[in-house]
Amino acid sequence: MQASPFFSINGLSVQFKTRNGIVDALRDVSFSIGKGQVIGVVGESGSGKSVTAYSVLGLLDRVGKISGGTITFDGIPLANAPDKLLKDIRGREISMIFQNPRAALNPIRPIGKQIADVLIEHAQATQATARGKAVEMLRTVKIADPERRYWAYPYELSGGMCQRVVIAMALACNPRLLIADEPTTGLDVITQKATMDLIQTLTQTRDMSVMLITHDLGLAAQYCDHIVVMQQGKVVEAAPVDTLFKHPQHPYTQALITASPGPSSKLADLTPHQSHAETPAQLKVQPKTQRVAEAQNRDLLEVVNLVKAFPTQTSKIARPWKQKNKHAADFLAVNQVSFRIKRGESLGLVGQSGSGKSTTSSIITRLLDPTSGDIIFDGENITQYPAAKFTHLPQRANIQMVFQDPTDSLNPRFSAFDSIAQPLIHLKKLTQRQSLQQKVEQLADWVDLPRALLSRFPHQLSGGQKARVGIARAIAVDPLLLILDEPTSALDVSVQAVILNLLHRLKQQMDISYLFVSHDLNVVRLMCERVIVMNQGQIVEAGPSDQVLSHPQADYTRALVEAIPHFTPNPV
Amino acid sequence: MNLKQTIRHFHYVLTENPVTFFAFFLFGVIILAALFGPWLVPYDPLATNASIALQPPNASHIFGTDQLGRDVFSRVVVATRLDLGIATSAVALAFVVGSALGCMAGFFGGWADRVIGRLSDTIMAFPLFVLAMGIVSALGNSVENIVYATAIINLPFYARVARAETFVRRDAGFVQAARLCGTSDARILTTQVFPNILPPMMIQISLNMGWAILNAAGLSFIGLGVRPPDAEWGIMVAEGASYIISGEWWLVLFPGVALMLCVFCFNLLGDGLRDLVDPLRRN
Amino acid sequence: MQAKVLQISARLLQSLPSILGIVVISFALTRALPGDPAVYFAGAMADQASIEQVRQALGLDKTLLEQFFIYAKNLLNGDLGMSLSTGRPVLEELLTRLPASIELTLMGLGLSILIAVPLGILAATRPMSWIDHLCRILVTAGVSLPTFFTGLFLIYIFYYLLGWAPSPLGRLDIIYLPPEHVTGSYLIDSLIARDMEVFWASLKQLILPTVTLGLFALAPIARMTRAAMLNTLASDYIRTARASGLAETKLLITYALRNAMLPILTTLGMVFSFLLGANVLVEKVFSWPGIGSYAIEALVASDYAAVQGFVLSMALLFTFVNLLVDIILTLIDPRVALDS
Amino acid sequence: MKRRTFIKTLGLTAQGAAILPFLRHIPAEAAGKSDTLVVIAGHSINSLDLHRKGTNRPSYQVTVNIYDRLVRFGTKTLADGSLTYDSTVIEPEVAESWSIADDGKSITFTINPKAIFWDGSPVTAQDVKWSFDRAVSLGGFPAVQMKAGSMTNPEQFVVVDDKTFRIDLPKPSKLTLPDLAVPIPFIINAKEAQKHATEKDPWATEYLHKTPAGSGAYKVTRWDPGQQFVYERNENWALGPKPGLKRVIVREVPSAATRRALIERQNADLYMDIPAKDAKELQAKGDVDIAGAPIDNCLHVLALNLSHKPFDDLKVRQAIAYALPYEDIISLAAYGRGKPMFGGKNKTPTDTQWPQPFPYQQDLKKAAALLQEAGYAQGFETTLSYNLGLADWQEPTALLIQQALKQININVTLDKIPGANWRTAALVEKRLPMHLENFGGWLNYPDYYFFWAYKSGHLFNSSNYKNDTIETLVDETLHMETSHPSYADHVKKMIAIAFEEVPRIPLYQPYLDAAMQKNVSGYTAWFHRQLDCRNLKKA
Repeated sequence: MQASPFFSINGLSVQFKTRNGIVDALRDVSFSIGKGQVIGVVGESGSGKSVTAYSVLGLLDRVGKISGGTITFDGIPLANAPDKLLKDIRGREISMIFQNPRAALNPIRPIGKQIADVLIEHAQATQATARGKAVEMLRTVKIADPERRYWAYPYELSGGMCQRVVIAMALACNPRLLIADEPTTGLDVITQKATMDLIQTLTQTRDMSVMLITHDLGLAAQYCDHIVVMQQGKVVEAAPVDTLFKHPQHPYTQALITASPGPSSKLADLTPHQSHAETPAQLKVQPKTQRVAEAQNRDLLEVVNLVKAFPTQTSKIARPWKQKNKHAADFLAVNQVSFRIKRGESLGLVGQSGSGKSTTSSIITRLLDPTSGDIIFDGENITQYPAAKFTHLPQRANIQMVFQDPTDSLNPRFSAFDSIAQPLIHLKKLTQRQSLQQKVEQLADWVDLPRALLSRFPHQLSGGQKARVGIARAIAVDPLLLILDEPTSALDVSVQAVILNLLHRLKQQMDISYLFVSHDLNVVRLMCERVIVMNQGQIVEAGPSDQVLSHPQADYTRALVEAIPHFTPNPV
Repeated sequence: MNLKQTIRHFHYVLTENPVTFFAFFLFGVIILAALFGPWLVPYDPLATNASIALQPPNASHIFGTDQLGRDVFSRVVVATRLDLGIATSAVALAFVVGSALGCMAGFFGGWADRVIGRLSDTIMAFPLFVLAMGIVSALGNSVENIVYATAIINLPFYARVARAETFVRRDAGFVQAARLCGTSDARILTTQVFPNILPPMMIQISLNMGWAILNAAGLSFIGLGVRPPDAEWGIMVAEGASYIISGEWWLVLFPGVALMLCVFCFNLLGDGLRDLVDPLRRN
Repeated sequence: MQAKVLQISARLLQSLPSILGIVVISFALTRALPGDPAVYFAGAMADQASIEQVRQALGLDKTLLEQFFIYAKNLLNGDLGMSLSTGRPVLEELLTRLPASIELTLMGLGLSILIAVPLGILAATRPMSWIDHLCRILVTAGVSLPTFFTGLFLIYIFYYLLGWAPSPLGRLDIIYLPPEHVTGSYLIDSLIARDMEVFWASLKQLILPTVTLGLFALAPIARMTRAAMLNTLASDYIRTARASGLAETKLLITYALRNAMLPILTTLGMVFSFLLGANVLVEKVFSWPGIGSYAIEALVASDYAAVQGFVLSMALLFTFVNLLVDIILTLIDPRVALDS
Repeated sequence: MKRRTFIKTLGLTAQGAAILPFLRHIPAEAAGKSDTLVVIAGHSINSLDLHRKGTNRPSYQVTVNIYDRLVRFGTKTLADGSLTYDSTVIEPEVAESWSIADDGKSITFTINPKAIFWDGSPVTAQDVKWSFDRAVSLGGFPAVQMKAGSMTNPEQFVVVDDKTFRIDLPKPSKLTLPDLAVPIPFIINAKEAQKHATEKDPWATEYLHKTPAGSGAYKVTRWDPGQQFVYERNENWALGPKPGLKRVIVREVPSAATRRALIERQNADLYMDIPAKDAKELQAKGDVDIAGAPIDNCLHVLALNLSHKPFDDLKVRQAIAYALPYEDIISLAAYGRGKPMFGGKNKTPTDTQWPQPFPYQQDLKKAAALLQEAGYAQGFETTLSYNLGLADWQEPTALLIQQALKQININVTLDKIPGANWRTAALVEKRLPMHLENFGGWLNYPDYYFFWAYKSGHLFNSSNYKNDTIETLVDETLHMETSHPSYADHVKKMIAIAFEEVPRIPLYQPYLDAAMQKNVSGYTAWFHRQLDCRNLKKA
């Protein structure tokens, strides 16, 4: 780097005033970006990477304050700069794009106008010329039919298109620095790749500098020249990409790299410092010898021609009086899906959002009734019981589920103990206080949840702890089949690694079958022997995990596999 | 530890927002007057005395006397219990029935939702004050009927809030999880969903308390209120209102201020409660 | 667009059961009113025979069900019946009085919007500051006062003591004539007639009742504006707009307020209907010839047809206002037509 | 020039159904002009036709001012200079003269040729007959009032010729002639009205409801229901001195406080029926004149219902009569605007004066003793009902009574009844145990009062009182001339029974008060308690 870099942050500290006192969000953060350089800022949630970005443009919340350090852009000091100055810098010199592109656009203003607003604000266009320039920008970000789309509202566009509109807004005034804050979170991998490629092309042709903020090491590795790793408000390591991945210096960086599942990593590799061989001393799982012996090769679950149709909005509005016979207009969320799970087997169910995988899992869990098709579980066709009735059957205990969002799936008014005890009380009729206590504590031990945390309420627990409570609750009644609905998608990679290992261990110890629903092919490969890939309600490919991932047969699967950003971590 | 946290949280909300602090203080005073009012006042609030009628505030009658020589201060203080009683029971009734109906509508949807929704739409479409007037004059002029009328016109608000809050939680993860635990719908509704919709309902309650008091006062103004000689702020204001022009301002001012402070207090409490129970602001 | 038309017609259909419910309830309620209208209308000193005569003339000797069907049939023919106490068709009575109530309510609503929306925005841009607290205290104080109290107090100060306000005698001072009837609103009609003097005179009459009513509506509007603005100001698209360097006014008005308008408008619809019902007391204090004061008298006189007519017209108005709000919402928010 | 709207030519197109077709415009600068009077009143009129069903009391004044009757009462000046009607003098109005047959069973009227309807046609005997037929045929209150004058059947009304009209009576009665001077037997332009009569509505009630057709000194030129109506002088009226005011505007102002503010700020000239408190205070202030006098033949009473125990017990009634706080009621409820009706010196009346003070006053010892004699030493519980529409005096009265009765262990619950239900509960069903009542007879005879208020089953006998002596006495006395030798004796007997039995305990005789600006003169107090504009003047 040159002596005076184009953009630099020096000793930046940011404090937040909260009801528990003053909290340091950033402590002595320094790094710089050269002209045309792409810098990745990587870290897990709470590491301060977004706060850094917001500080640059003075977008911190009212309660946040820059308490020290400098931010210099092309010689101009930005830290605590007056609003008037920042207003001119924003959008014109430094632009920013955000995660969740749909929410980042004004929902009730045509997208073209939103771009035009920026152009007019920065005197890049007049009222008369703004429209033409905005259309031009839309064309630049590869939005088809830009003249017509100028008048489109965000809700009429897909998430990927929305992000492209946000990019168009950000680049409209040809800024010199682009800050991209998790620009592809919430988008599926295929769209993610397209979006990132677009950002890369556009910034390269304009010789722009980019600050890419992400939690995804793979993404950073693929698109950045230089990476800054942050942890708890501090920069722990900064290095060029190659150096960083080949020779990570800081233990945190090393842990982060190992915890990210790659195309060839093994489950045990993710958490190298944890010993996997031994189980905790107090963990004594009763071997389910009978169950195992009985039918090792019998199918535990057989799904036959499952169909789920939802009435669409238009069919409802157009013919409110015709409630029957409207299948033609219905949307088929699950369309003729059939598969089997053997006892003790893990099956991965992969697909993008909207592929029907969540609906399928809900139907198998018997939270939802299928439109047609059969589910044969442990030799019995359980579709004969309506979902409402199934709740009260003894079979209920045999199929349990771990939910995607650990926060949403815990009752905010129940302590961890209450949540775990719930199935024991209702399904196992375990009402005696002492044995309940014993059993819950045992479960907490199994999932490595410290007993002291049992009295806490969800908002007092971390994400990983909440996930453990959710798992403990699901395994409390010794289910035969556990459905894992994206169990780690809301967690940071390091926590994900631990939870995946926990799930793996439990499966072996308790002899449970898993239906592992996920959008992340790498995770599925680690956890499952076999995988099925769903798209638009149908199964497009099925087979052993390694084979499907390394030699995908269907076009869709191939696109999916190719879009995964990856790096090759160096085994430590 | 939990208690400690709650207290700290409470303390934080109170010190962060002086207005809420004021409201809580006022609330304490009102409750005190409601509980011990009859023992605190210097005169019998019902005793008439022709020789001292319509005296302006003075040393022995700090709020003056009314047209029958009754002590206005004593009447204002004693009225607290009746006013609060009417508002509390009306709001409690509306809350219990309204939230039960709303929860059912939101949770079960379909037929129950349609019927309950239409019912509350129908009540809402009435001009509410006139509906209250109609109910009181149809059922007869008594405290219980004022309570019923006030409860009925408040009912749809609770039903709506309860329905909306239940609806968004109907498919929440923890509800699904409870289903997986073999919990029946009725139990889920009462033990899982209902406690979670309480905070927004609390706010509604506190805002409605003020409204219920005003409503009773309005009924009194057109002669459909509490029976004399019971002291009640609304009646006192309504009666005193006609004395403004003739210069006997103390008849209307003191009960009016008491009424206003009380409604004011409940409204502010509503805002304060929102801060207190809002889980988003807890972290 | 077609979806929107369908949406609106579906809304219209939805309100039908409510209206039917209102017809039934108002009928039942009026019959439950105590007091025998036959006795009331036979007049002082009437004897039993003449009371019976009146009862027959009023059709009150028929069974309730018969009475209901007669009522329903007449309704379908647009006949709201005769007001017993004024001896005029209820429909005619309502049509002459409704504009007075609507004009007053709209003025009150307008006033409170003018005050409450800026207050709400101000409070939302500076949450938890002293300005926020002050706004909160002000608007809460407004809603905490009984309207009849505020009304009389204003009369006392501005008419009786200071003599600034004109005499509180309804819509127009005696010395002026109402303008030619076009819309029913004296303000608009006098402008149409280019009679500025009558315009100012009716405006003066409106001031005190408008303030009384407006004070009452401040709180819900300001509260909702503050909440909605806080919500939108915290949203991602405001952050995006701010990051794009948009000017603060543009941000507040075009981006934040326009989005916050959705919940505010819904509240306005509610507040309008609420005011229309709440101004019965204001009308009484200011001798305002609106439907509110009409309703009170009709109710006290057990004047069935008039009470039913009043309730029905209010319900229709309520439905209409909500429909209007919905239509405006679909115009502002392109998404509304697809949701719900 | 100020662009205030002056009267334009008459007969412009009517605007909307609410306005009468005669005149489109309200007079300009009305309040300031000396020929225009602004009156404020608390109640709304609801019809311009008194015979119509449902016409309320405030509407009577329209009939008084715009129609003529055969005869009218005279007026007299009281000691304090105020004017009042004179129940002893009957003056000609439409009838220029009349003669009573020797047997007293018919009265023949000669119609004044100067009596001319608004449309210019002369008043004829046919018009009078049609109007009287209408009054007895439409039922309701008009028929009842006509009956008090022994007029029940159209056959009693005979057209002798165009200008001569005769009433036949079943028996002579002193009440017939005065009953022709009350508002009810007003004379309608029959030819005009009959044009609008239909088969279903032979008496043209729909037409006359909104469109009067008479000969009176004033016409109603504008009526905005619930807001105001306007009288305009009939320049051709010749049946009395020409009225001093060209125009009278009556504004209806429901709020009493607003009414008081208006009269005090001189935005109104005259305020009818002002509450006692305001009357007292305004009189003390002296900025406006208060005209007020006790209303003839009217009493505010506490009625005890004999069909409810223990009010059937004479001693209980007397105990209550001794327990009432009469003086407090006069000072706190009537604000001195009431003539005391307690503390009479004699146990039996010495003259026929009515009303006269009853021989009771507050004496709690005596009351307690009487109650003990009746076996109610421990007291009892009862309900005191009052009319919400008259709350301004009834509520304080009720509260004072409640407090006083508590001292002799009678626990009273107060019950306010909305005006609309009052008649049904109190007078028709007669089911209220203890209540406040305010009957006043239009015709100023004690026997007339007793007829309505003490005779069994009669409307205002809300006490369900029945006394055989009273029954016979009233029947014998009602139609008897006051000059009859036994008249005084009969009346004294009646009053003595009322003194002793007290089913109705008089509280005071109320005043009818009106407030007016200093420049208004000629206000006359009438038995019907309505404003008669004909005598009014404004300087």
